[in-house]
Amino acid sequence: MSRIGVFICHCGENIGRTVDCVRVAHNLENVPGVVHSIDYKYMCSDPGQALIKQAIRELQLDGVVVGACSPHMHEKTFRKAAAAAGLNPYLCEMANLREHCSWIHEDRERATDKAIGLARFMVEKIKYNRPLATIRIPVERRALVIGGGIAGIQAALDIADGGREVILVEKEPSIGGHMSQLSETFPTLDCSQCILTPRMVEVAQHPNIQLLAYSEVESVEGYIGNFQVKIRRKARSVDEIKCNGCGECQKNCPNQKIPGEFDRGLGMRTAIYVPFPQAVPNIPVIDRAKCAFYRGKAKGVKKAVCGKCAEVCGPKAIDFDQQDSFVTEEVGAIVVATGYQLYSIGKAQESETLRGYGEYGYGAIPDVIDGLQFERLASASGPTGGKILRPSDGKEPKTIVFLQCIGSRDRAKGIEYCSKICCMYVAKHAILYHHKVDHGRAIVFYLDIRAGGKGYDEFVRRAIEESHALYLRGRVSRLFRNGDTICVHGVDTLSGEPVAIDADMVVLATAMRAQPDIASLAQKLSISYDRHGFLNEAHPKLRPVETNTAGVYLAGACQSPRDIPDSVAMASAAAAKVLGLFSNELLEREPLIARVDQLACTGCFHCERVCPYGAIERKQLKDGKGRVIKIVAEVNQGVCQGCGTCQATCPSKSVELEGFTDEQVYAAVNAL
Amino acid sequence: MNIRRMIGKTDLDVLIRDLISAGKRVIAPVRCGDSQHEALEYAPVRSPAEIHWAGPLPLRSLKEIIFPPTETLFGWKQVKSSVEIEANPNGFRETVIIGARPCDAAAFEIVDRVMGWDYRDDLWFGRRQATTILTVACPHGDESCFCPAVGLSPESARGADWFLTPADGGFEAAILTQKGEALLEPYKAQWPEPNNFSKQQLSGLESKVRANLKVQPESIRQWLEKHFDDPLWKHVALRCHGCGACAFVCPACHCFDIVDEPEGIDRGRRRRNWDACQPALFTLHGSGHNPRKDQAARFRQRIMHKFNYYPARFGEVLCTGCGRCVRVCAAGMDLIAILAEIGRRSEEAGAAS
Amino acid sequence: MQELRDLARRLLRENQVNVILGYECARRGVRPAFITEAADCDRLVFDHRCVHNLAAYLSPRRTHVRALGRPAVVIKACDARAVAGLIRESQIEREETVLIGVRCGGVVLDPADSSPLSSGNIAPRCSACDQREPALFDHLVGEPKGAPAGEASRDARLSEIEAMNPEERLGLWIGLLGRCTRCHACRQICPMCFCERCIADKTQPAWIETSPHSRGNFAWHLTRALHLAGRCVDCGECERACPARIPLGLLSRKAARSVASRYGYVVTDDPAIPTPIGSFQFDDGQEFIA
Amino acid sequence: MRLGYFPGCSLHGTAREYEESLKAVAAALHIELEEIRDWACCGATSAHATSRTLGVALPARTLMQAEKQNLDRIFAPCAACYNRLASAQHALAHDATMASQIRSILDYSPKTSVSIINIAQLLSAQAGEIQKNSKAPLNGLKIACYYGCLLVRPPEVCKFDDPEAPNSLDHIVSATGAAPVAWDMALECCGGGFSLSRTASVVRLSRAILKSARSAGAHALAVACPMCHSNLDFRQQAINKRNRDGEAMPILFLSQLVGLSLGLDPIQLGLHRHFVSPQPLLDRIGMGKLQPERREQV
Amino acid sequence: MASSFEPNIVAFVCNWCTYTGADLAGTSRISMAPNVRIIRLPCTGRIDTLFILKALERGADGIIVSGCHPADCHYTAGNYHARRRFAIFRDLMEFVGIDPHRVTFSWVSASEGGKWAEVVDRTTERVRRLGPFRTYPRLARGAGE
Repeated sequence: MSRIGVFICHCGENIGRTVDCVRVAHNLENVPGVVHSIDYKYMCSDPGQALIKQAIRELQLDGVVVGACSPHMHEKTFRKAAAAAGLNPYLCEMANLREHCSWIHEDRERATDKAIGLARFMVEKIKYNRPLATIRIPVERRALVIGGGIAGIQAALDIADGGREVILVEKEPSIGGHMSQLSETFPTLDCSQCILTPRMVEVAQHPNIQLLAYSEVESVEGYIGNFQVKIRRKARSVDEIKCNGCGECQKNCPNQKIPGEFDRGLGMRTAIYVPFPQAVPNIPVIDRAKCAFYRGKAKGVKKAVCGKCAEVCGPKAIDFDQQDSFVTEEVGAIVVATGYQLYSIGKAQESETLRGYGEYGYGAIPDVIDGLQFERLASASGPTGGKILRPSDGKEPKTIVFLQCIGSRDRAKGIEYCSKICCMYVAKHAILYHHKVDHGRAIVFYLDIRAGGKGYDEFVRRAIEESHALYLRGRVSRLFRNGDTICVHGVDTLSGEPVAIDADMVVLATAMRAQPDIASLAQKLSISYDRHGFLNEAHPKLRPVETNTAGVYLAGACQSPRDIPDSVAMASAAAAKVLGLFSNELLEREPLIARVDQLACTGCFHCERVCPYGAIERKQLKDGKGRVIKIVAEVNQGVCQGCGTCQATCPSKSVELEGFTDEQVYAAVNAL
Repeated sequence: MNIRRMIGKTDLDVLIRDLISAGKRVIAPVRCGDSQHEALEYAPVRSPAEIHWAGPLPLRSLKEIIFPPTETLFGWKQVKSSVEIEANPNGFRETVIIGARPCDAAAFEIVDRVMGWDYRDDLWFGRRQATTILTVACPHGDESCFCPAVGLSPESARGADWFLTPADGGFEAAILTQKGEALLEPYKAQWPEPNNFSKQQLSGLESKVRANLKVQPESIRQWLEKHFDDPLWKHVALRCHGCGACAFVCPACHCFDIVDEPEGIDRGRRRRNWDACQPALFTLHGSGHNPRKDQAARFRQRIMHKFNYYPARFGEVLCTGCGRCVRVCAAGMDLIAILAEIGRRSEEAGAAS
Repeated sequence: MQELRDLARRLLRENQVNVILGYECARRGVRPAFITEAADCDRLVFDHRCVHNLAAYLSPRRTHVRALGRPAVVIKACDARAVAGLIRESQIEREETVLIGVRCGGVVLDPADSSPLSSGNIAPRCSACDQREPALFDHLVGEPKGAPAGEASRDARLSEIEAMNPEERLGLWIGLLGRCTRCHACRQICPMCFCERCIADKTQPAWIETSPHSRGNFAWHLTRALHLAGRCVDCGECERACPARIPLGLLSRKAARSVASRYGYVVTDDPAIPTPIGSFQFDDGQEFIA
Repeated sequence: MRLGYFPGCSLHGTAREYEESLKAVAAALHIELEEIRDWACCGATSAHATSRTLGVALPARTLMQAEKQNLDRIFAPCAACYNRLASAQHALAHDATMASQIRSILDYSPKTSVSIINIAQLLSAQAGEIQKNSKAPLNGLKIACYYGCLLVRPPEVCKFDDPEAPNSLDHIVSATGAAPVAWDMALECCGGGFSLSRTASVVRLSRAILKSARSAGAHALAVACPMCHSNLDFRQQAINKRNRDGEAMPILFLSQLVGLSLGLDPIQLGLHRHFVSPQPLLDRIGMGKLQPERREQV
Repeated sequence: MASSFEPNIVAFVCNWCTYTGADLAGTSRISMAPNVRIIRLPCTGRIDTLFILKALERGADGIIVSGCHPADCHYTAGNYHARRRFAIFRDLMEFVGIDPHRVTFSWVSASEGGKWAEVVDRTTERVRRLGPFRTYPRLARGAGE
């Protein structure tokens, strides 16, 4: 027989006005199991709470029902009070007599009857409440950051500065990401390299950061606070310890004419190379597909075809036999900052929903380039040393036409979303062009100008008013070669006139797209992604940097198109989340999670199918002699979030959600 | 008592109409609805026309007339910390069963023994008392019948108040009990006595169904007594799905379960429901331990109960050979085959000793 | 037939399996057989009386069958769907069970009925069945069979009931389910009802009243139908086993119709296809939600 | 290979040489062309411009005929015909209301499984054969492949090539041994249906195309559409009257080029029927003289 | 009669959207019928069809099941699973003659206090018109006796 105390709150007049609290208290008095039932003006007030504590102590209550406001308002308050009096907080429940009763009804009689009913629900429910203990999971207070772009760098530094170890994994030979390729940045036009390089160096030197460049995440096991991550360290063919980054190998590499990725094919690199001078780590890697030594071996030539780099290498760091190796790291949290790729303009598209832009002859017409190539041309460290010159003949373009929304906001081309950054970088290009080529004519075809952001719209105005960029609202249908110029056929929808412009160069403002291999990474982390391949946040408004896998966070353009400030802000936010998680050795969680009755469980694993968090694990049930009797479901306490979908789905109800068990709901329904 | 009457078809109809209009519950074999095969069931009738005298054995036995699948024992209501009991008015309605098959009628007498043994089950006897049974000579037997093997026959009048034998255009009725006589009273005068008192000669049915199973219950019992642990059980129980169908259609099975069924927080009813020994749940302890751990043990219990324990205590087998368990089993469990096998083994054993 | 027996004999002799779950002739028609000796393989039969769905015997719940060791089971196309279900829901390991597929031209409803197959005695499910052989098997035996005779629309009754008004329907089902005595034959024989402890047997709390009155019976049969939605293999065993002759198939087929029309899902013998309950589409229909 | 053949109006009239060359090439490549019985106008000209329903119903009827002839593939050499047939089929497959409308009109429901192919699809599939059997490879010829507006568009209907940067014709031309030139106007409008109503426009548009082809160094234009052909071939007179851009540019049907490479007789290929004589072209690859033409040359 | 009849309705709602939406209705003082009593659960994913049956057995005349709109689920997918469960259960209920108009399914977000009031009032009205659902709890009566 339970000993339940009922405490009905008038909430001043709020409840008392329409609900006869005295009658409610009296009625509940006669309910079997109730040993104490009173009403009071303000239960949440100190004297109110004192009444509850006192009753718990003096009457040895084993359950407390507070009829007051919404539990969202005061559940914590009253549970704390109960705990203070030595009652397990989960033996205290609230009946919502205010928001769900007094505030929405006028008829005093019926409101009171309903209030009695609501309180009754809770009295019956609480008879089946179990004392629950907060769940504590040990946390491995080290973080993994995937991706060494600006977002990854920022997150890594913030966490490291917070005093926690970070493992930063970058798949390219150097960190830096797309930002390292940019010339200047909008809206301030400060030089990208100048602000990025110091951060990169900081990463390399930070005692709390372990940088694993030219590496990729192979597999992820475990759950929040306790991930085991296997990382593949791709073979550089160069010993990272021995190499001193002198660069002799590159000078002497016979193969000097390889279109460089970093310069988007506008500049050349060698077979053994460092992607760019400021690379971190400053250690070269051998491109085995291009290197004479490996090609020779592939052809089956016995003696080494080439070994120049090895010959000239002082510290003998070249290691032609190096193989991929693996390391496994224990981490408590993971920040995903894998960034983006650019829309590939050509006809070849990895997905058949994407159409490409054959009509712009990218690849066929040499002076049709994309935005990032323009960045390289404009960059002081770029192939032209910062001069804007045509790839075809190295002449200075007098007229450049910029086309916005290439690969974005166009259903016909397979992408609806807005890439967010293009309006701004085109404005930047126009301004840079104006700076570098006087009397240069910049013409921009746009659909809309999206310049939301601090100083952004001003920046666009500046492109138009100070740099005299001509903005035409409309699309371009086709580019034609016209001698050594490009004839741009488009339409100015504001004047309604078709326009044909002879341009020396055309720059396509290509959109941000999700990384091509995102699906496999998402599966490793069991996080979801939208149909464009951008990773999904846990909640679009309230949990923008979390994912639906606890302990995995997002930063930067892997979640959606983002510019640098947004990415950095998000990275810091993710870092804050990680540091918050790391603030305790033990991770505390509400014990309102699912529990499997393994005797009754048949192991059909419907629960596994419906669990949004992958919290269901398979466990072998063994008999005394260690023989497997059956395989049953088990709930991972660290992962379960307590939605209870498993229980409603379980045909035999062999899994229970603490706090909302079948017995509790049944009892409440019984009280109808 | 040896009262006999010739009852014409129309006379019988009159009797039935009178009973119905007198507010009595009249149960008889009728066509069973929503079944794609020609099947009968015992059910209340509103007019004599509904009654099927011929045709196969009704799907379920007469048991449920006296012993319903579920019945309320009492209701309860909790007030503060005490409980109020409201007795359930188990009014025993006057009932007349017309066209009962011998194997069903006989079952009542057999079960009477256990129902009135150490504790007298008032619900059972209350209904028994209020029920008059008009048995009819069995019109139809098949390969699953074996009443002769358990000491009955298609013409057995056991448990009957009247026994009806078809005779030209109607029935020759033998009135066998006071209850029967009371029922006859209003018509005693106008219905003629049969002219020849000669015992009706047996129809071919007796010999036909006798061929289905030739065993002596006693020899079965003797074997069972010595073979609680016998590989036979594991072997025969393999195909058993462990449902309660055989027990629920059996006229003699009488196990029940008592449950308290809440109808709200503070009130509910205590009911007794049919139960059966084949489902594992029957003997499952709260601890999770089950003394009859597999189907072999459960099936053995069924046979032992019917053909060993019951005769040991009450002197006769708990089976009337109606064969329903054989017909109804979707897994092809065949009591006849099993009893035959046991009989054979018993013979051998006997010969051996 | 010989093909089947020889195969069974080989499987036992080569110790590939310990027991053959098949069919044999008995005093009263055909019944399930459990053959552990190569010598007994000649008892095996397969003909139009083999209505039983032997997949039921594979479920771990059948401890006494499991005790016999590694099984080979004779399955018709319809039975194969059940086997797939058991694999899909982790009840058996595909590798641990040898599947002997048999070509089937339809079976009779009553295994004791030895008269030739006709639209009169055919099992209702067969008249609508267009699968002559399973796709899921290790061995496939038997002569190719023709499609069985049978009435065109098997679900006429279903549509008929759908057409009634709520009161009529409620009346109808009160009448039908009122006959249920909770022998649970429907559950026990069902290959997909393999729960260790059925919700109907759970007493704390007792969601489903154990008493065989219409209220308890509604809760039981509705819940069972829901649990079988997208899982029921439509082998008709529940209906065949019901001693009260309640047309239980109507409920499970209604559920099947529901998942088919809503989610385009039809139960197949491909274990890889997930069940409709436990999966979802973002744009699943929700016309009934305000 | 057996193909349903839908000539359409022009191949029996203004574009006889197209049909002649096609038949010759088909024979050489062992392709059996079976003309659809009682075919109707494809609706390209006025029908679909005036009534969408009619524009679908006409080709739908032809599809029906083809099915009754149980042809599973229909070859429509004329780009316009191809486009109408394909569009109609697309409408039947994706526009339920239209489909039912058509059903009631024809009281027959054409199944949308019949595949409709144009000359680009047909010949690029045969490219291998063409190369193998080419007796007189057209080495040294520079050809501008002109796709026009109807061959590869709209993309949802003509799925076989990139709607903005197609290359199927270039592929075929390479197979003949000739060299396709890179140029920009392969998809631009030639004036199409305005050939008679707005000659001036046609002249302007066609001229741009010819200029572009010339500047790309092409010796001739390969076309796959009778309408384009008549515009570009017949209108060159007018064009060159107004402004002397340079040598007249022979306009050849793709089938004629292929035919030449297969070593077929130019006359058999109808090369003598053009307004702009392809003679210079033939000289370039060392082929015999065409018969003296009735019409005076440009 | 029907007008004087006050239906007894129970609502099973999710904690994050509908319960909070009902709170909002309260703080906004939106008046509504007092016939509905809420039982709070974490997610529609937790709401079992057994709750509905038991409520009917206990004499509920009407039932409301409500949770987060698609894509709003606090647990990302609970409501999608619930949607399928209830779709099929509703079909079955209807099939055995339990008038589906007695059960309202709705999506009510935390910001839709007004919508919650509508759902409550509309359901109350509808069930009032249908009259009391005594049939169901009484299905147990008379069995055997």
